[in-house]
Amino acid sequence: MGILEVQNVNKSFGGLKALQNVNLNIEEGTIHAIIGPNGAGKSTLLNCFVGKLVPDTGTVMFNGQSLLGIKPHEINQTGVSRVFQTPEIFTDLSVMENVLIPCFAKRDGAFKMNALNRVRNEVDIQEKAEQMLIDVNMIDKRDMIASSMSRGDKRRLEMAMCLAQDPKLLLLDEPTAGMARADTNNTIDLLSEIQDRRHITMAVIEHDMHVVFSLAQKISVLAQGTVIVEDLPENIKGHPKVQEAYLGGAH
Amino acid sequence: MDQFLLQVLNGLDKGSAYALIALGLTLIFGTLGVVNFAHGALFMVGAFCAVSMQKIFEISKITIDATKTDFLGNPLKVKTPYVIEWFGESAGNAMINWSVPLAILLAIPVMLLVGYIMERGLIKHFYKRPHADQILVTFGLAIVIQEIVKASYGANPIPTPAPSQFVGSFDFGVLLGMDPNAVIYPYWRLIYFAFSAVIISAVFAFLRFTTFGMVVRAGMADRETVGLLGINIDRRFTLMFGAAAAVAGLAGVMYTPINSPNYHMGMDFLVLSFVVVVVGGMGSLPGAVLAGFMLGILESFASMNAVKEFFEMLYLPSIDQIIIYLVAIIVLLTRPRGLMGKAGVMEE
Amino acid sequence: MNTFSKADKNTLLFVIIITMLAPFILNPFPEGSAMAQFNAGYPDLMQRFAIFGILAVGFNILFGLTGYLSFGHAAFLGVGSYSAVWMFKLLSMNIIPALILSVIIAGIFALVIGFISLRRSGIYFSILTLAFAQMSFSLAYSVLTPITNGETGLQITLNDPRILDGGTGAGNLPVTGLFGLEMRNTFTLDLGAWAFQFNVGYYICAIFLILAFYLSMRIFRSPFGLMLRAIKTNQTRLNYTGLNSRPYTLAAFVISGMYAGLAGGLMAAMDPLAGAERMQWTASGEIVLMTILGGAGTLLGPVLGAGFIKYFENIFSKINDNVLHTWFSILPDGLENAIVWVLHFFVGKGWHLTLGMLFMLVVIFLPGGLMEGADRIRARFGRNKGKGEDTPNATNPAE
Amino acid sequence: MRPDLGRITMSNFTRRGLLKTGAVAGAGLAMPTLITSPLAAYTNEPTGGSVTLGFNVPQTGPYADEGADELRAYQLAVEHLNGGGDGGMMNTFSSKALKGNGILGKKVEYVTGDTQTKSDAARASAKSMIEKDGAIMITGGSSSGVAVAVQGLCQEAGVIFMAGLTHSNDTTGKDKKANGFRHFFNGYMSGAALAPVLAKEYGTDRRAYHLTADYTWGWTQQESIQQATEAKGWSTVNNVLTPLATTDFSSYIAPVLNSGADVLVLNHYGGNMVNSLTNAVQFGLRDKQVNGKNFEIVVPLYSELMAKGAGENIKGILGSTNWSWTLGDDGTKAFVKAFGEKYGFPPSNAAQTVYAQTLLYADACERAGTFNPCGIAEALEGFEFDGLGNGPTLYRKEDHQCFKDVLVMKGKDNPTNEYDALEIVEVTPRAQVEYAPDHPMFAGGDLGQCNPGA
Repeated sequence: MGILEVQNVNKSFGGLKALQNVNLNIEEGTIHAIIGPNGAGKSTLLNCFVGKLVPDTGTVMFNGQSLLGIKPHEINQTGVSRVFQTPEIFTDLSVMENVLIPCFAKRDGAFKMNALNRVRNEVDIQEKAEQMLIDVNMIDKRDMIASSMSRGDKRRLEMAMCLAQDPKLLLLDEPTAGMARADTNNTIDLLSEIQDRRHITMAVIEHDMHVVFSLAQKISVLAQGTVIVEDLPENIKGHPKVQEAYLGGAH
Repeated sequence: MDQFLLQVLNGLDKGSAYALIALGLTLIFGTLGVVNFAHGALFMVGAFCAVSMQKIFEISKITIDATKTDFLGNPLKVKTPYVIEWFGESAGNAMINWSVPLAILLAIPVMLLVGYIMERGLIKHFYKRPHADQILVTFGLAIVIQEIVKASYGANPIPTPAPSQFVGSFDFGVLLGMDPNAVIYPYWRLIYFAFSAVIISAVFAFLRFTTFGMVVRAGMADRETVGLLGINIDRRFTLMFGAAAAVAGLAGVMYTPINSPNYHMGMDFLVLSFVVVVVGGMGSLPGAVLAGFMLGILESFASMNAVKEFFEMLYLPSIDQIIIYLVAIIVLLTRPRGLMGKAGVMEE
Repeated sequence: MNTFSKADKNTLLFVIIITMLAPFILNPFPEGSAMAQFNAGYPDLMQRFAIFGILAVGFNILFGLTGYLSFGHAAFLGVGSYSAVWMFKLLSMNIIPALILSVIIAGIFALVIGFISLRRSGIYFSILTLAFAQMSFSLAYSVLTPITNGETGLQITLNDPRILDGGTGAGNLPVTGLFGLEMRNTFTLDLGAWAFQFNVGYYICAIFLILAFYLSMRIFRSPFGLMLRAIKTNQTRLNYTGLNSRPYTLAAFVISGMYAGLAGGLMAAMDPLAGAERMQWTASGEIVLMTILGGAGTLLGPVLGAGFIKYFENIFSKINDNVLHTWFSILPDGLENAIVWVLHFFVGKGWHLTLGMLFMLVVIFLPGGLMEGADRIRARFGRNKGKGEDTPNATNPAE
Repeated sequence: MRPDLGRITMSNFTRRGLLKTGAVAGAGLAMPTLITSPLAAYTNEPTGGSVTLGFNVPQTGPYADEGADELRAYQLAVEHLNGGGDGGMMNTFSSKALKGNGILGKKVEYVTGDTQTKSDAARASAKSMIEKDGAIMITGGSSSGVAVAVQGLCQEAGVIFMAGLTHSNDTTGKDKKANGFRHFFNGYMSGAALAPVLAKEYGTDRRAYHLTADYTWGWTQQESIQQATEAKGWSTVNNVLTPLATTDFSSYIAPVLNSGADVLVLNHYGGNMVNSLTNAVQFGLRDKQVNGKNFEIVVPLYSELMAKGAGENIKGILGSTNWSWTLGDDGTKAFVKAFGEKYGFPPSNAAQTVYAQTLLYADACERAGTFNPCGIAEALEGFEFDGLGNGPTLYRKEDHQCFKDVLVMKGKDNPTNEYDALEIVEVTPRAQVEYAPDHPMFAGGDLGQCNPGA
C-alpha cells in the first residue's frame, strides 16, 4: 500500500489529452521521482494532487482518503505540501515571517489566529520557525524581505515553509531548476537529510538526472500523458522505453 | 408592446453612451494596463469642445446702438458674430446652427493632443506603479481638468442645441402601423446611436484588420514579447491612448445636444462606466460594449411604470434607483469575471 | 504581557501626545493675525480630524493589510450615523448606547456585504462593494425616507420619545452628552494673543482615536495581522499552506466596517445629524484617498491623510478674495490685484483644484504617501528610527 | 485639584470675538486665565468694533454658479450696510432703522464657506464659522436639504439662520426652527400661484403627468402642485418618481405622449430640470397635439440660471419665481442698479433673496437694539415691510415664513438679450398664496423656543 495511490487519472484541456490513464503508487517514506520530457504532463499531475486541477476521471487516494473534490487548503491539511516551479512565497514579508505563517497554520489550522497577541510573544512558534531557517541554512537572512532574494534562496525558503508544516507528503516541482551546481548539491543533501531524519515521503519532478539519481528510490517516467515505466533507478537507466521517450522514437 | 419597443430604443441610446465610454476605458486598460479615472474628464473635455466651437462662432463684433438701452439704462451694445459679418447672414447662421457636428473637426485634434500629453507627461510614469496609485493620480488629474473647465465656463450647464434640422422626433409607431405618437424617438438620439455604432465598429475593424491593430492586440496579450520583436510598442501605445481619448471626446461632442454639458458630467458618468467595464469583464472590448448596451436597456426597462409596480409588489420600490447596481451584483456573483473577462486581470 | 517594540511604543506615545495637545498644535497663529485663517484648532475640525482618523485607521486594516480595496466603506459610516441618531431619538442623549448600537449595526452590515463581496477579489470586489454602497445611498436618499429622513438628513426633534431621558416636549433641543457631560462644552484657555479651545467632544473623539489606533497596532503586530499581510502578498501560497483566507478577510472587513460604524456614531454624537450623502461613492472614495495619500499599510499614514484632506476642505474653502486682499494689502495695488487674481483660482471656490493638484504631486513624488515624505525628512535630518516607525513594508506602495 | 465641571463649562460654542479683546497678556502657563460664561449673554456676542456674518453658499458642485451669485449679493449687502455704494434697497426699504454705519454701529465683516450642497459639509462649514470666526448669523444655501440641516445646527448653536434658496415646504413646515427664517417662497405657494394661471392659459380640463425628483423637496412640490391644479379641475394621470442621479430622462419622457396626458409637470430643480426639460423638448412633446389640445410643459420652480442652462427650450414654458429683476417697483430698480453697476449683469432671484435676508437681519438688530438671537427673532416675527422688491411682505410669527407676491413667469419667445430669458406673466397677490400655519402640508413641526446659546 502506498501513501499516495493514483488510478486511471485522465485530464484533458479542450482536445488536448494531458493525462491518460495515469497510475502511480508512492510508497510511504520514499523519495519518488517523476521524470519525463517537456510537456509530458508532470506538472499537470502534481496539480491534480493539490487540488489546483480536478481530474476528469480516476481516483487520487492519499492515506486512504480521496483527494478529489476537496479544496486546496483542505488537501494541505491532510498533510500534502508542495514546492512550486516558480517559488510561491510571501514576497512582501520578511524571511522569518514567511516561515512563521506555516508554523502558525500548523498549530491553528482553522480560523483562530489570535488577533491581539504579538507575534514575538509566541516563543515556541518562533523557535520552530528559527529551526526551519537553520535547517535550510537561511537563518542569517531572517530579516530580509523575501522579494529581494535570489531565486535559489526563494526556493529554499519555500522548502522551509513546506517543511515547517511537517507534511506527510512533500511534492517538489523542479526544486533545483536554475540553481548553481553547488546549490544543487546542497539541496540534494538537504532533502536526503530530511528524508533520513523525518521520514517524509517526497514526490520530485526533476529534469536534472544527477539530482534524480542521487535522491530517488523509485522513478516513474511520464511521456505524452501516460506513465510508461515505473521502476527502481538502476532499472530506469538504459530502459529502452525511456530512451525512446526522450529521444523521440517512432510514435 | 409599444412601450417595450420604446424602452428598447431608449436603452440602445443610453447604452451607446455607456458603451463608448467603457470602450475607451477598456482600450486604455487593455493596452496600457492603466486604470484611468480621468476618462470621464476626457468625455467632458470633448463636450466642451462643442461648447467652445459654439463660443468661437459666437465671437462678436460689438457696436453701440444708442437708440436702445440695456437693463441699466446705458446704450445697448449690439453683438454681431464675426462669422455672420464675414460669411453673410445665411452661411454664418448655418455655421452657428451646425456648431455641434462641426465641433468634431475641433475635437479630434484637441483630444489626440490631450491624450498624447496625458500619456507622455503622466500616465507613462505609472505603468509599473500599483493600480491604486494610477487611480489616485488620474483621479487628481480629473479634478484638475474639471476645475479648469469650471473656472473657464462656470458650473451651470451650457445649452448646445443640435442643428435645427434635427429637432423633433421620428414616429416609429406610424411606420409599424401603430397609433401615431406611440413610439416616437428624437432624430438626434437616432443619430447618436448610429454614430456610436460607427465608432464602435471602426475601433473593432481597426484592431482586427490593420497591422497596427494587430500589433496592439499582440501587445495587449504580451507586451514584453512584442517589445522584443523590435517593434516600438511604446509609441503605438501612446497613439492608442490618443485614440481612446478621441473616442471619449467624440462621444462627448455628440452627447451635448442630448443633455447640456456641465463641468461635472464626466464624474457623473465615471462610476457608471466603471461598473459597465467590470460587468463586461476587465480587459474585454466586446464585453464592455455588450455590458454597456445591456445595462442601458435594463435601466430603461426599470423606469417603466409596469416594471416599477411589479417590483414594488416584491417590496423593492424604486427599482430604477438601484437596477444598475443590482444587476452588477448579480452578474458578478454568477460570473466571476463579468460577462467576458479574462482570468487573472485585476483580480489581485 | 503584550510588549511592543520600542519603536511601537514611541509611535503610540507620539499619537497620544499629538492628540492630547492638538488644541495647542493646531492653533499656532495668534488670534486676529493674518495667519489665523490657517488655524485649525476649533472643536468641529478637531473632532473631524479624530473621527476621520478612526475611519482611515479602520479602512487601513482592510486595505493596507489585505489589499482588498473597498469602494463602499462610506455605507458603514452612514449606517453608524443613522443608528446613533435613532438611539438619540428613541432612548437617550447619552452617547454610549448610540455608539454601541452604531458599531453593532455597522458590523452586521459589514458581515452581510463582506460575506457576499469577498467571493470575488480585485476590482470585482471593489465594484461589488461600490454597488452595495450606492444602493444604500440611493435607498437612504429616497425610498427609506421614513427611516433616514432622506434629503434633509435625520435630525433629533422636540417630540422624539427619548424613553430614558423623557421627551423634552417644548423648549430647546437636548444635546448629546456622556452622563451629563455635554459634548459641545468647550473651555477656552487664553494665553496672550492666543486662545486655545478645549472641547469635551474632541477629547472623547481623541480617546476613541487613541484606542482605535492602539487596537490597530495590536492587530498589525499580531499573527492575525501577519496573516492578513500574507493574504495581500500571495493567496495561492496561503491556500497551499492549508489556510482558507476567506474567514480572515471577512474578519478584517467586519473589523474595519465596525471602525467606520464607530466613526459614523461619533459624527452623530458630535453633531446629531445623519445625512445620506455620507454614504455616496464620493465619500467612499474620500476614505480611499485619505488612506493612500497618507500611506496605505502604514500605521500613522491614514491618520495623516485624513487630517490633510479635512484640513483642505475646511480651511482652504474659506479663504475668499476678501481675505486674500487683506493679506496682500501692503503691496502696491496693481501687484496686489494680480496676486489675488492668480491665487483666487486655488482657494475659496477653487479649493478642489488645489486638492487635485496636491493629490497628483503626492502620488507622483511620494509613492508611499505622506509617510514616505515623513520618512525622507527623518532620514534627511539623520534622526534614526524612532517615532512613526512602521511595518517592514512601510515603503512599499500598497496595491 | 478636580475642578467642578459645571464651572469649567465655559460655553457651548466658543466666541472668538469675545476673546480677541478679553485676552490677558502674559499669562503664564501655570495660571491659565479662564473666562467665565456670565460675560456673554449669547453665542458669539460681538465685543469689538465689528460683527461677523457667515455666508454659507455652494462654491463647488452643480450649484456653484448660483452660490457665486448669492455671494455677490451678500458682498453688495455688506457694502451697503457699511455705508458704501449707493445704498441699494436700503433707500427703498420701509424700515428706516439702518443708517449705513454697519449694524448697531459695528462694522460688518463676513466669512464665506462652501456648502458643497451636502448637509454634512454645510454643517461643518457653518460650525467653523461659528466656532472659529465668531459668526453671529449664518445665511445662504441653495437647496432645502442644506437649509434644513443648517437651520437645525443654528438652533442648537444659538445663532440666527437666514435661509437662502430653499423651496421645500418642510423648511418652515415640518422642520421649522425658532432661530430660522425664510424669505424665499415654497412649494405650496408655487402651486397656489401657478394653478390659476395654468387654468387660464391651458383651460380647466387638463390631464397632467408629473415627473418628480425622488426626494423630499420633489415630493412636497408635487403634492402642492397636484392639489392646486386639481382644485382647478385638472386631473392627474400619473406621477413618476425619477432617481436623483438621473442625467438622461428619456426613458421617463418617452411614455408621456401615449399616456393620455396633455400636460407634463417637471418637478425637478437645477441640473435635473435642465436635462428633463431639454429631453422633453427633444422628443418634440411641445409640437404635439393630445386630446385635441396642444401638449404643454410646466416647470413649477424656475430660476434664471436654469433658464440659461436650458436655452431655447424654455420658450413659452410657465413656472414660478420668488422675484425677477424685470419688476418695475422702486426696490427692484434700486437693487438692479446697484448690482448691475457693480457686476455688469442683472441679479438672479437667489441674489435678491439673500440680499433681502441680510438687510432684514441687520434691520432687526437695529430695531431690537441687540444681536441677541431672541431679540432679533422677536423683531422679525410678525414684521411687516415693503420696498425690498416683493411688495408688502409679512414675516409670519407662527412659522417664520415670508408672505409676499409670487411671480408666474414664462420663457420669452424673443429675448432681447441674454439676461432676458423669462418674462412675467402674472404677479400673484400675496392673499392668494397664503395658508394657515397648521395647513396639513406643513404639519408636524414645532418652532420650539429661540435659543441664544451660551
